[in-house]
Amino acid sequence: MNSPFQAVTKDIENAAGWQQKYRQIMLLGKQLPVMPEALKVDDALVKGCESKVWLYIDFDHTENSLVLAGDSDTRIVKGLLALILALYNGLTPQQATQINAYDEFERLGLISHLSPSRGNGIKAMVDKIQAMAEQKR
Amino acid sequence: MNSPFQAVTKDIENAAGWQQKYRQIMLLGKQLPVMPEALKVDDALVKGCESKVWLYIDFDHTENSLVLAGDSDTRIVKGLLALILALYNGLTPQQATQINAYDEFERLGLISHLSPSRGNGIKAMVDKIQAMAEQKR
Amino acid sequence: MFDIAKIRADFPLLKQQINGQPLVYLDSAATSHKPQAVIDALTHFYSAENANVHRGRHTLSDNATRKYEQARKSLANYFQVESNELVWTKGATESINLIANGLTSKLKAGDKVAISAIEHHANIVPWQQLVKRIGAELIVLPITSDLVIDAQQCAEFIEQHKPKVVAITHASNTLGNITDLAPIIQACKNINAISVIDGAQAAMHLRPNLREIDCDFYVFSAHKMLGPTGLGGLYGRFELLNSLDAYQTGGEMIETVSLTQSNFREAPGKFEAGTPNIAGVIAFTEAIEYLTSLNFQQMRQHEHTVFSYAIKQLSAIDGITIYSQHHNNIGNISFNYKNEHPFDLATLLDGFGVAVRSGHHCTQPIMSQLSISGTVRASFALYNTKEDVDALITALKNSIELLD
Amino acid sequence: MFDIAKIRADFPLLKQQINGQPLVYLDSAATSHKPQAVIDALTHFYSAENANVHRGRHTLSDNATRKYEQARKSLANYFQVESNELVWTKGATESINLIANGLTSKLKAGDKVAISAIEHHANIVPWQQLVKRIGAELIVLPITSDLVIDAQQCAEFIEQHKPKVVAITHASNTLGNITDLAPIIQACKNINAISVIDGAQAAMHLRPNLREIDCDFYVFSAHKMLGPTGLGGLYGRFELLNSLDAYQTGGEMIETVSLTQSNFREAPGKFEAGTPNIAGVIAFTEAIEYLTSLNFQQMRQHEHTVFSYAIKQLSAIDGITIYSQHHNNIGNISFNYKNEHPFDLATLLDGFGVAVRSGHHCTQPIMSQLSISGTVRASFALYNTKEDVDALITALKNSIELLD
Ligand SMILES: Cc1ncc(COP(=O)(O)O)c(C=O)c1O
Ligand SMILES: Cc1ncc(COP(=O)(O)O)c(C=O)c1O
Repeated sequence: MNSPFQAVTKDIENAAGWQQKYRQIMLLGKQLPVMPEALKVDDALVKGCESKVWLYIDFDHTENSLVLAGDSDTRIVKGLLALILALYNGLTPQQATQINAYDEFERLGLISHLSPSRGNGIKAMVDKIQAMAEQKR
Repeated sequence: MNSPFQAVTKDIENAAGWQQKYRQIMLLGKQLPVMPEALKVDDALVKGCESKVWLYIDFDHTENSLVLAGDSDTRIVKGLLALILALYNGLTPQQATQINAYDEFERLGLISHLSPSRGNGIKAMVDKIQAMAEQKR
Repeated sequence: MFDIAKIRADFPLLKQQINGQPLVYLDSAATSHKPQAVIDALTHFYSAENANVHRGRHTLSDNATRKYEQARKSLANYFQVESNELVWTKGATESINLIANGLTSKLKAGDKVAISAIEHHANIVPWQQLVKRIGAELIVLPITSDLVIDAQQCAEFIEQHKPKVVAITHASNTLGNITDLAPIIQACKNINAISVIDGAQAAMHLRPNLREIDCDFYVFSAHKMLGPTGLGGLYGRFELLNSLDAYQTGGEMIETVSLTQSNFREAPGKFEAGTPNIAGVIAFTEAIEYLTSLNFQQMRQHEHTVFSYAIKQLSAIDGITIYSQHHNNIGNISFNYKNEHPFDLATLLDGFGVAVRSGHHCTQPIMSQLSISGTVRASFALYNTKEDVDALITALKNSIELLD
Repeated sequence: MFDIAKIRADFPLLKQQINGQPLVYLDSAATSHKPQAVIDALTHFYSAENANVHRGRHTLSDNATRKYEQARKSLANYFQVESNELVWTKGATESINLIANGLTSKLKAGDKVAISAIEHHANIVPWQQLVKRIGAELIVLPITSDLVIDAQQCAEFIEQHKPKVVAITHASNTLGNITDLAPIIQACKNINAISVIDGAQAAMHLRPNLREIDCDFYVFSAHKMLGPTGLGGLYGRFELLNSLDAYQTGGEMIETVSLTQSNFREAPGKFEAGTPNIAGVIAFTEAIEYLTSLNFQQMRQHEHTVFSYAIKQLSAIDGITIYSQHHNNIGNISFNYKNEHPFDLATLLDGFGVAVRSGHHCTQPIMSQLSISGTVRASFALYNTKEDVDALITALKNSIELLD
């Protein structure tokens, strides 16, 4: 497992009860680097969500790595988004395809947020990143 | 209770088992006077039935009595029709309105044939006769 | 007396645990729960009575048909109308589509259709489609600044603009406000406009006497009236109803079919093509019987008590904005906390076992009007209690603490 | 092995008594019975899982949505198609209406739509309405003298007349004949015609692989596939499906709504306005799982054995005319006895506990072709047995005796 993700999830894993877990997730969201407004284009908007969620996804050819940025108008989704970014940002496509976000969310007790029903866009984001990684591999 | 009806229903009441009951009903149908083809007009056709059922209904002003004739292409409905005719034919409107066909069919164990669901037109016929009797009273 | 403990015991779902805590269900505007009698009727139907209707020449089919038609009578009784004025559909949405489609040949280019700005999407989009199809115009009835349909103003607006059709809600799903229908329907009558009332939210709470309301059409969903999903219907004044263009076609709704031509039956059969939701209809009778077994005044009094208490308790929390009108409300409260996203609040409330809804509630025009993206909505039904309100308030305070 | 005793035990309705005698249910073409698992799923949903879908921000709603979407996957698996190619409707009739309506803007005056003469009214009247609306023409595919859709002849007819749409049944409800679809669908492809297959009868008996059949649309009813009433659906090749005009409009099917304009979602959402039959969909998954848990070859073999036995026994009775083809049949046998009215026969059979259907079976054109007013139809499903056939034959002989 890559270490930026381990670093950010430590507090979630150690959280006592679901309230603390959500508190940690929202904290993560707060720490997410500001997404440049210029990147918040329609194309980056994840459709069909109750909350607004943007995911910018690019590929750095020199570094052979995924470049991700994102934002959301809700705290919880923004925190989950931060988790996703920590999981994938800066990885090579090869590394990214080896990551199973479902397993990680399962482990953190957050799997329900990845269900198709949530409509919070988290699942759509993971799918989008995985598709990009597959394509660039 | 008027006697033509009692006469025809005696055998039904005494029937041993439902087979005999149906046999009696079909027998009654066979004995029904032939309905003149001229009376089998569209207006006399009872709608929405699986079987074809005609009911001709008129009022004899001199005798102050209901004049009924009918036919059906099925034996069982024709027999039930014969029962209805025996119940109402030749009655004055006053007498007719005092008759409760439902009670009679109930007594004979044939009430299910008078349910709206049957779609055999028996209920529609009773309603039509009662309406005429009400109107002429 | 309105025996709330007994009533709650009739609804098995209220005994659920969510996230290890007792469920506090405040989402009845989305769908209501079902009394045991409704569930039992479904089980009994499929276990002992299952058959298709109107077709069979056998006992099961006869019995199913009789029960199916009996259900129509029960509902006619509930709404105080005639059985043949009630059409079964799959829900309020289909009912409105059926009406809007059925009015096609009664309208012409340039005619106006009026709706209000607080309608559910189901009472907006079908009318948009209708006016687009025939080149008619959609006009919007005035509402007050606190988002209430102003009956007097509406009546004047209607007499002035002379729409051919007026489609408004009896109560708003987002805000709960009850529309004062009388002046509006009178105005419709004055100018011969057809009135269509969206009763999806009101039908359970207000037990509307449709003869008295005297509208032309009234639509409802069974699942919001203690009944099963996949069922709804509409009332239509018989002659008008019968004169609507047919909607769906196929078996059951025809009198004769040849390869070149077909004749349709009279209403309501004309509008019920295909095998209906037989089990749903029969089980829904139990819901109607359940509702009518309750004393209406007592039920409304109970609902009102719980609602008022909720409004009072919510108002006492600093930073809460309530969008719903405080009086004349079926029991739906839309609110926000400061600038927090309703999604976050609802997610945290769920953690505490409190089920509310967040979002635009299929009323995007209201959200635009308020310049917000959504609200948290707590909606109450006859089985809710003051304790539910207390649980909501506690959970809300704890959630706010987590957010602050 | 196909353990018929175990299977029968799964269907509680088969234990009913009719008129004091064990029920012999031979009316599965009208509606099938439901295995206990389907009934239990309904009870469980309403008792422990009830919530609206796609809307909630709470656990119940999330779980209901997940199960609801899972059901689509199960069915996609059954038909070997993609989930987003399946639309839920209230039944096969609505499905055909949705397609016929959705094709409106793809057709123009003078275009031809082809159906066969053995179609159910549900696959006739919506097309009559469509061609009437746009000034197109309805043409009728040739059938053989024994009322079978002749695939080769049909293919030629299609290539010659070049209809834009071909709508035919996969199996006749009245006669049970299975259509040889391959040549017909190939002909449609050759001339770019849209193929619509009415699978209401075939979907349960034939477990159709729609990828292999390669039609454009396929419709079905859940209640004829061991599922609940008030539910059905359609398969549509995604791009074509997505390009259909929207049918019903309202909540759920939109992306954005303003008072002046609305944008619709992609298929299947675009065609699912309003609250769906949530409990129905979730319970239907159990029906699909039940069907797929059975070995298909064994099930068909069993059905074939019972059907062939019934044909043989019926043929042995003097005066019986069988209208159905004896081979390649899903299990529906239409017959008459001499000139006796089917109503009388069916009524007497019911007296003996045997449930059959009499009448025109929503296929009046077939009746005209045969110059009869109706037939008695005994239709079989996987839970029927040779003993059911024996009971039918005994009851039939006794009924004939009563009539003669
Ligand atoms: C061949 C066929 N098509 C269509 C239908 C219509 O199905 P439903 O009544 O479930 O809509 C039926 C049902 O009788 C049928 O047998
Ligand atoms: C006011 C109003 N109208 C119409 C509808 C549509 O009802 P359904 O989704 O049951 O078709 C709803 C349900 O959300 C509603 O609240």
